[in-house]
Amino acid sequence: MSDKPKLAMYWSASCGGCEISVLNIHEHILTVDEVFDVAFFPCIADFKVHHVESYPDGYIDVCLWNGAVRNSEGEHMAHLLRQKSKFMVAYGSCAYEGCIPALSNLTSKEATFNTVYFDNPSIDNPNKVLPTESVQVTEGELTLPTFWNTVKSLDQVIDVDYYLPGCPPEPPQIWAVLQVIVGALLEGKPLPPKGSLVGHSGVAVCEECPLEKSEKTITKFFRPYEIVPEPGVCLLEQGIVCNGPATVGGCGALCPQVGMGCRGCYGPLPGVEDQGGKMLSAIASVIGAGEAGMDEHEIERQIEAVVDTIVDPAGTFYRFSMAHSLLERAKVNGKGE
Amino acid sequence: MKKYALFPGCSLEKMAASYYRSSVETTKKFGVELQELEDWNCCGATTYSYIDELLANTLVARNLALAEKEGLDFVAPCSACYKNAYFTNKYIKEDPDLWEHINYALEQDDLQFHGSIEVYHIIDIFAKEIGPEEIKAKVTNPLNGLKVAPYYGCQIVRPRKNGEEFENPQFFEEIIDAMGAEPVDFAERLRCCGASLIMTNRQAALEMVRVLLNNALNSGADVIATACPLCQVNLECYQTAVNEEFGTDFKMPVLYFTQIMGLALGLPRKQLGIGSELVSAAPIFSQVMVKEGK
Amino acid sequence: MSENFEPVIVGFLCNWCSYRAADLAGTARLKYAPNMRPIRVMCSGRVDPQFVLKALRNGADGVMIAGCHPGECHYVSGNIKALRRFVLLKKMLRQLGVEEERVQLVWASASEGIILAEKVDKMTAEVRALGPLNWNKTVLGGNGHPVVKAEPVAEEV
Amino acid sequence: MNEEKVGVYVCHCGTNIAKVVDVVDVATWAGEQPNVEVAREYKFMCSSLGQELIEQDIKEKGLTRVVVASCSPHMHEKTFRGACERAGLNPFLFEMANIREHDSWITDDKVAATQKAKSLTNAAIARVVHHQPLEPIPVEINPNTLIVGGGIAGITAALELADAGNHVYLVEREPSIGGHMAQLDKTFPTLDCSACILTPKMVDVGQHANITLLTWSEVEELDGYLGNFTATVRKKARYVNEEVCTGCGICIEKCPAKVLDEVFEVGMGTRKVIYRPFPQAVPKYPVIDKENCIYFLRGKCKACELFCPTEPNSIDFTQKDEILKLQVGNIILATGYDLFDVKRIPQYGYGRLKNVFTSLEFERMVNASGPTDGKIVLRDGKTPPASVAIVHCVGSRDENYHKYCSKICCMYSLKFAHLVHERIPDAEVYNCYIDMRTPGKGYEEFYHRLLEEGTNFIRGKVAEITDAPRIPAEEGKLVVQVEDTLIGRQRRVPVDMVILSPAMEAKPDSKEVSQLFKMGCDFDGFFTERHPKLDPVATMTEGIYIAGACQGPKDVPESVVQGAAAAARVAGLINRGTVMMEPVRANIDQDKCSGCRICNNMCPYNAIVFHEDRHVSEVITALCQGCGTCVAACPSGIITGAHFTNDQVFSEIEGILWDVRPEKVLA
Amino acid sequence: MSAKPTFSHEISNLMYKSHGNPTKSCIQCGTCAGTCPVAEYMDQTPRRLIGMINANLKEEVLASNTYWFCASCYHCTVRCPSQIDIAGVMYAVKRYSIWNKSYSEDLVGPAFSEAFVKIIARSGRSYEPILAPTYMFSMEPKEFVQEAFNATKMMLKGRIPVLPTRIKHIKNFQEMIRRIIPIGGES
Ligand SMILES: Cc1cc2nc3c(=O)[nH]c(=O)nc-3n(C[C@H](O)[C@H](O)[C@H](O)COP(=O)(O)OP(=O)(O)OC[C@H]3O[C@@H](n4cnc5c(N)ncnc54)[C@H](O)[C@@H]3O)c2cc1C
Ligand SMILES: Cc1cc2nc3c(=O)[nH]c(=O)nc-3n(C[C@H](O)[C@H](O)[C@H](O)COP(=O)(O)OP(=O)(O)OC[C@H]3O[C@@H](n4cnc5c(N)ncnc54)[C@H](O)[C@@H]3O)c2cc1C
Ligand code: SF4
Ligand code: SF4
Ligand code: SF4
Ligand code: SF4
Ligand code: SF4
Ligand code: SF4
Ligand code: SF4
Ligand code: SF4
Repeated sequence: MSDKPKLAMYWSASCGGCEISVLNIHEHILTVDEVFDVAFFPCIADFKVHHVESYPDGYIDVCLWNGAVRNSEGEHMAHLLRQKSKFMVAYGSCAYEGCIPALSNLTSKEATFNTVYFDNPSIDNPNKVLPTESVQVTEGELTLPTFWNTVKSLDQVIDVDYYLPGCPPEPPQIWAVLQVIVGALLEGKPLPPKGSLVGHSGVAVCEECPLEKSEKTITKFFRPYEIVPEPGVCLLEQGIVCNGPATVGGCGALCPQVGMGCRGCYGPLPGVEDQGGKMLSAIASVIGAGEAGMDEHEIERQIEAVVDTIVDPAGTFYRFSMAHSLLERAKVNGKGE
Repeated sequence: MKKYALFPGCSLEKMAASYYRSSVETTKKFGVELQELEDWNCCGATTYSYIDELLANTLVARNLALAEKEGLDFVAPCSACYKNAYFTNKYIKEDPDLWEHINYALEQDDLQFHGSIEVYHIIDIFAKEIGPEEIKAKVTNPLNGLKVAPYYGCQIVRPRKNGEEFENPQFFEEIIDAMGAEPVDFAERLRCCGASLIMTNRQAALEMVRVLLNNALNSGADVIATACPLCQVNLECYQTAVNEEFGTDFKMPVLYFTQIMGLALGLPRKQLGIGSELVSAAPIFSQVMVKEGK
Repeated sequence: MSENFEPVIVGFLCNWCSYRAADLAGTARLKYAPNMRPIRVMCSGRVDPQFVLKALRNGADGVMIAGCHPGECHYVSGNIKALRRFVLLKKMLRQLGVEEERVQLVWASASEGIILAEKVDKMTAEVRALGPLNWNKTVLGGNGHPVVKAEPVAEEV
Repeated sequence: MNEEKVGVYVCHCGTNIAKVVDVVDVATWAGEQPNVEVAREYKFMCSSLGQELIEQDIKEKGLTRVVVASCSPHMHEKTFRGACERAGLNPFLFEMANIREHDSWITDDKVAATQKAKSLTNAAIARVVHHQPLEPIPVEINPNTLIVGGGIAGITAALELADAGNHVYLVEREPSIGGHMAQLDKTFPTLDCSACILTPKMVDVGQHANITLLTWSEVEELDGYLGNFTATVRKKARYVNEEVCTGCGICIEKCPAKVLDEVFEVGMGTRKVIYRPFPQAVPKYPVIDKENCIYFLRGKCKACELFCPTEPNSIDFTQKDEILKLQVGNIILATGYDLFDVKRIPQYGYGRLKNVFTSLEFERMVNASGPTDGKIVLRDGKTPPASVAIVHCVGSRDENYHKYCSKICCMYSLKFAHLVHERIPDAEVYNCYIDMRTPGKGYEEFYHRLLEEGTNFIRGKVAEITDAPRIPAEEGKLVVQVEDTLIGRQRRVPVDMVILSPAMEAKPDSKEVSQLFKMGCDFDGFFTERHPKLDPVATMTEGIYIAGACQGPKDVPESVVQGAAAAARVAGLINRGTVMMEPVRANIDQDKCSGCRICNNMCPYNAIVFHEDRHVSEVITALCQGCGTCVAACPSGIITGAHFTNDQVFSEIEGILWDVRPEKVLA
Repeated sequence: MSAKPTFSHEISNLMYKSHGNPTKSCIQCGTCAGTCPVAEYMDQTPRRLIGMINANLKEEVLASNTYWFCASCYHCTVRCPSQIDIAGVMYAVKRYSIWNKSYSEDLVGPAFSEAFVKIIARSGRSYEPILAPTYMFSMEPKEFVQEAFNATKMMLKGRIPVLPTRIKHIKNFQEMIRRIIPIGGES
C-alpha cells in the first residue's frame, strides 16, 4: 500500500445508512479516494478481521465507526479498531448515542427476543428455537456473539476522539468534517479538541427551519398520521411533536420542511446532558392547561388530559439518544439486567 | 331492576318485621330489589365496641364481605347497623393495618374484604338513589293534610361530617313532602331518643323520649316518622312509661317512614305491617283518605 | 434488600415556600426523617427534568420537588409549569421503570412546616419500602459511563 | 480540575448544631475534599469573631470561594456575604449549607445528621467552585404609591405618605372610603364614637393635594416590579359627573326607588338607588346603582337629572367605565376583612330564628344614624329585648371553621353588653365565651367594668340555640343551650335576643387579589407577611406591603399602627431613590438561540421578548425576577440563570450524593 | 422510652387515628356538655371527663357513670371545635374499664354488654328473651313490671321471636372471632 493516510469504516449495530452516506457525498468521494487508502471497509471492499489484526497499532489514521455496540462481537471489534486507529470517530447517531437500536434499552433482552423470534406475526417458529451462543456440530463448535441486555454507544465501550451526529449525517457536514481531518493530516492544521462533537451547526434545528414560529400553547398532541399540518406553520405549535428545539442543527431541517416533526437524530445541543429530558421540559412547559386560580386537582386533571395525547414519551424524546441519556436504559422487572 | 344486599340486622327479624316488609314492598315499587344478605351475622349494635373495637369491626366486615361476594351494595334499614357498616367500611379503608388484620380473621370464614361496595341507609335509597321527583311521580295516594314529624335521630346523619347535613339535613322532609304529606317543623328531630339507655339509665331515656314527643306534639304532628327500629320502639313502646313518669298523656303514633310511604303508594296496610303498633295509628287513617290497593 | 436500608432523597425546594417550610419545620423542632437532602432553587419552575434524572442517575433513591400551592407561587405560576413537567416526566419515568413513589411533587407553603415534614416522612417510608434504586449498580450493572460534554466545531458549511 | 481555593466553616451555633452534628468530624472531612484550602469549625460563625475568621482566611490564604455550613441562608446569607465583601471577595462567591434548620433541628439521630451535614456541605463546596462573581442590579423607585382599600388602615397609610410629600393613589372598591370602621357605633375600649374620629381623617384624604382618590374603582392588572409597577385600574361609571356635582344630595332625596342596603346597612335598612353609603361619605358624590335604577331598567324616570341643580347637570347616564394606567413604585394593600357567614353553623339558627342577629347588624342597630335610630329592638322594629345573649367565638377557634382566634370579638362583645346595659338598664345580658381574651391597653379594665355592670358571664361555648321549649318558662323565647363550665352544668338560658359574634375572615376574593399582586396568602386567605415578628408589613414580593385586617384579625389601633408602618417602609424606599436587587437573572445567549420561542410565554413578568427580525429571544434584565422557569424550559439549554446555572446545580447534585454517586461520574 | 404510658395516652391508644384528635387537644369549651342530651344525668359532664382523662385521674374517671350513660348519639363529636371524637373516647373508656373490670358495681351497662356479646359469639345473632333477664335483675320492681308488660305486649303483637336464629357456619364464625380475641370461646 501507499503512504497515503489509512481510512477504515466499520458497521456495528446499525442499519448501514451511514456507509451509504459516506458514498453519498457526491463528487467529493473522489477526493476521499484520492487522499486515503482504505484499510478496512467491509461494506465496499473485502477485508477480513485477520487483516486488521495483522496491522500494527495505530496503523489506521481515521476509523469511522458506525453503529451502536450491542453484543460481544461489537465490543471486540471496537477494542481492536481502537487499538489499530489514531482517530476513532463515532460516526452517526448509533455510534454516538445509541439511536434506534438503543430503544430496546426500554425493555429487556428476553422481551426483544420474544418479539423477534416468537411473537412477530411473520414468524413461524413452532419449536421455539432461539439462537444459541455455542453449538456442537460434527465439524466442531459453532459460536455466535453474546447478545447484551443493554445497547451501548461507542464511547461507553472505548475512548472516542470525535462524534459526528446524524442518522445518517448529512453530506455537507460529512464533507466539512473530512476536510478538517484531511487538513490536519496533510497540512498539519489544528484539530478540534478531543471529544468534540463535530459536523453540526451548534444551534437547534429550529434556526434552520423556515416554518413560521409564534408563542406556543399546545392543548392536544397528534401523531403524524392523525393530522395534515398546515403549511408554513411551526409543527410543534400545531401539536405535532417536533424535537427540533432540542436537537442540534446541521441537517438543514429536512424533516420539518416536509411536514414531519424533527425526530431528533442529531442529538442534544452541546452542553445539554439529556436530550429527552430537555425536550420533555420544553414540551411540557408549553402545555396549555391548568391556569393559576383553578382547583389543584382540576389543574392536574387538565394537564393529564393533554399529556395523555403524548403516547410514548420515552420513545418520542429518546428516539435517538436513549443509550447516551442520563439513565441509559429502563429498569425492567425491578432491576436493570 | 337495581338490586341491593339488604342487611336486616337482629331487630328487623321480628321486633321490626313491619319495617322489613314495608321497606321491601315500597322499594319494589321503584324497581329496586332488596335481597336479604345470605347468612349475615349480628353487627354488634354498639355493644361490641364496648368490649373490643377490632372485633366489632370484624363482625361488620364479615357482612360487608358477604355483600361484596354477591357484588351488591349494602343497605341497612337500622340506623345503628348502618352506622356500624358505614364507619367500618371507612375505617378499614383508611387503615391498612386494620385491613390486614381483619382479612386475616375473615379468612377463617372463607371471606375477604376488598372495599369495593357502597354502604347505604334505606333512607339514602329514597332520598338520593330514587329521589323526591320519582317518589312524587309514583305516589297514587297523596297524603294531603297529614302532618308528619320527620325523626332523624342520631346515626343517619352523625358522626358523618358532610357540610350542613349533620346539623340541618332536609332529605327526610323532602321525602315526606314527596308523599304529599306535610313535614312539620320538628326542632328536636336530630336529638337522641336515648334508645341505648333504656336498659341502663331508664330515667334519662324516658326524659329524652318525653322531650321528643312533646316537641312533636307542639309542632302539630299527627305521626312521627322514623327510620330506625330502635327509635321506633323507644318512642312508641315507652309512651306509657313516659305518661306515668311525667303525668303526660301522649298518644303519638310512631311509624316507619316506609310504612307511611307505602300508604302514599297505595299499598295495603297489611303488606306494610301496619297493625302491630302499641300506640294505635288509627287516627291518622281516619284523617287522611287512604285508598288502599290490593 | 439490606435490613436497615435508609433511602437518600434529593429534594428540590423552592426558595420562597418549601425551603422556608423546611426552615420552619426546623425552627419548630419538628422531628422528621433526615433522608431528604435539600437543594434550593428559586422556584419549582426552575427544576429542569434533567435535575431529576441526574439525581436518580447519581444514586438518589428518590427525588422530591416541592413548591408553593398552585395559585400561591411567588412567581405567579412557576409551580404550574413544574406540575406540567412533572406530569409528563412521571409518565416517561413509568416507561423507564422508575416507581411512581420515587419521584414526587408536593406543595408546601412557607407556613406549612408540618406538612412538608409529614410529606418527607411519608415519602421516606414509601421509598424505604421500595428498596434502594442505585441506578448505576442495579440497572447499569456498574457500567455507567461518564457523561461527555462535547464542544461544537466551528461551522464551515 | 478547578483551581479554586475554598474555605469551609462549620458552625456549632452554640449547641444548636453541635449537639447533634459532629461538627469536628464534618470540618475535618471537609478539609480533605477537592479544592478545599481550609476547613474550620467555630462556636458562632455569625458573631463578629466568626466573620473575622473568614475575612482573615480570605486575605491570608487567598481563598477564592467560601462555604459556611450553619443555619438557613434566609437567616445569615447576608451576614456572610458581607464578610466576603469586606475581605474583597465578590459576595456571590459564597455558598451556605443549612445544617441547622434542615438537619440538626429535625433529628436526634447523630449519625444520620452528621452524614447529612457532610452531604449538604459537600454540595455547597461542589457548587461554589462554579460560582461566578455577580454585581447587584440598581433599580430606581418611582415616588408614587398605590394604596388599595380605603378602610382605616389604608386611610392612615395614605395620609402618612401624603403628609410626607409623596403622591398617593387610593383605590377603593365601594363608593366611599371608611371601610368597616364607618359602620361601627362606638369603639372599644374608650367608647369614642367611631364617626367622630374617622370622619376628619376621611375628609383629609378627600382634600389632600397629594392624594388621588379613586373610589368605586378596582385594580384589574398589575405589571412590573419594585420601583416600577404599572397598575390598571377600572373606575366604574358613577353616572354622576364628579367635576360638577356639589354633593347637595337633592337627587337622592328625589329618587323614587328604594332598595335594601345589603352592604353598609347589612340588610338592616334601605337606601335610594342613587345614593351615598352614609351621610359622611367621602367623596360626597353619589353613585347610581345601575342594577336597580328605574331609568336603566325601564328607560323612564330621570328624576335625579330633573332635580339636579347644577349647571351643567351632574347626572350623566351615558358615563362609561374608565380604565386608568397608574405608574407607581410601591403598593400597600389594605383590603380589610369580612365576617364569617353564620349560616354555616345551622344550630345557631341565624336566618331561621328571627331574633338572632350578627354583630354587624347590631352595630348598625345601636348606631344613632342607623336604621333604628340607635334603638335596640327585636326584628319587629319596636320591642326592646328584656334579655340578650351574646355568643362569642362563632366560627373562630373551631377546627370545623377557623382555627384561629379572631382577637377582636371578645372586646366588641363586651362593648355590646355595655351598650345593652346603657340603653336598656333592666335587661339581662349573658355573654357566653370560651376564654375572655382582652390583652391590650385598657381592655382588661373594660372587662372589669362589665363585671361590675352586672353582665352574666357564662364560660362555655354555646352548643345550640333553639325556639323549641321544653318547659313553660322557655315558651316564646330563644333558648341558648350551653354548659356553664365553671359550675359544670348544662344550662338552658331563655332570652329574647341573641347576638352572634362571628369570626373575622379574609375577604372572599383574597386569593385572587394575592395572585393579582403576585404575593402570598395563607391557608385562611389572609395575606402573608415577610416575617411574622420582624417584618409584619412587608410581603415576599418586593415593593408590596400590607396593612390592617387583610393580614389577620386586628382592631382599629393595630390597623392604624400597621398602616403607618407600611407607609414608613415605603417612604424609606422613596427616600433612597434607588435600591440594589439580587442579580439572580436570566440571560439568553443570542448567538445560540434558535428562536424556537418555547420560552416566550414562560415569563410571568413578560421579561422575554422575541426579535422578529433576528429570530432570537432576549431577556429584559430589568423585568426578570430570576425564577428560572425559562431556564428550565429552554430546550437548547442556552438560557443561563445566574447563580443557579445548570453547571452549578448539576455539581450540587453530584456533591450532595457524594456517598452514593457512581465513581465514574466523579471524573 | 420505657416510661409507663399515662392514662390519657392509654385512652388515646385505644382509638384508631380515624377517630379524630387526641383528648389532649381539648380546649375545655364545653360544647360537648352543652350538646349532650344525657349531661344532666351524668355525674361528670363529658367535658369534665375529658379534662379528667387529660389530668390522668384514672380512678375518678373509671368510677364515673358518664361513659356508661353516653348514648352514643355523636352530637358532641360532630360539634367539638377541636375535632375530638368524644363519643369514641367514651367507648374507649368503656373498653378500658371492662378489660380492667374496674367499672362501678351498681352499673347495668357492663353486664348488659357482656351478656350481649356472649350470645352473639354463640349464635352469631342476638336474642332479646335471653338478654332480658340478664339486665332486668338489676331493675327497680316497678320498672321490672313495666318491662315485662312491654315485652308481653310485644310478644302478643308477634314482635319478639320465640326461638333464636343462628347463622349457618357457626364454627367458622367462632374461629373467626378467635382470631381477633379469645373471648366468646368459653360460652
Ligand atoms: C362588629 C364589629 C365591631 C367592631 N368594633 C371595634 C371597636 O369597637 N374597636 C376597634 O378597634 N375595632 C373594632 N372592630 C374591628 C374593626 O372593624 C377593624 O379593626 C378595622 O375596621 C380594620 O380596618 P381595615 O382598614 O384593615 O379594613 P376594612 O375596614 O375592612 O377596610 C377595607 C377597605 O378596603 C376595601 N376593599 C376591599 N377589597 C378591595 C379591593 N380589592 N379593591 C379596592 N378596595 C377594596 C373595602 O371596601 C374597605 O373599604 C369591630 C369589628 C366588627 C366586625
Ligand atoms: C419572659 C418574656 C418572654 C417574652 N417572649 C416573647 C416572645 O416569645 N415573642 C414575642 O413576640 N415577645 C416576647 N416577649 C415580649 C418582648 O420582650 C417585647 O415585646 C419586646 O422586647 C419589646 O421591645 P421594646 O423595644 O419595646 O422594649 P425593650 O426590649 O424593653 O427595649 C427598651 C430599651 O430601651 C432602653 N431604655 C429604657 N429607658 C431608657 C432611657 N431613658 N434612655 C435610654 N435607653 C433607655 C432599655 O435599656 C432597652 O434597651 C417576651 C417578654 C418577656 C418578659
Ligand atoms: S417545526 Fe420543529 S424544527 Fe421547525 S420551528 Fe417548529 S419546532 Fe422547530
Ligand atoms: S451562623 Fe447561624 S448557625 Fe451559626 S451561630 Fe449564627 S445563627 Fe447559629
Ligand atoms: S333615574 Fe334612577 S337614580 Fe335617578 S331618580 Fe330615577 S331611579 Fe333614582
Ligand atoms: S376574641 Fe374572643 S370571641 Fe373572638 S375568637 Fe377569640 S376568644 Fe373567641
Ligand atoms: S428567569 Fe426567565 S421566566 Fe423567570 S423571570 Fe426571568 S426571564 Fe422570566
Ligand atoms: S427556548 Fe431557548 S432557544 Fe428557544 S427561543 Fe427561547 S432562548 Fe431561544
Ligand atoms: S367540645 Fe371538644 S374541645 Fe370542647 S370541651 Fe368538649 S371535648 Fe373539649
Ligand atoms: S355521644 Fe354521648 S357524650 Fe356525646 S352528646 Fe351523645 S350522649 Fe352525650
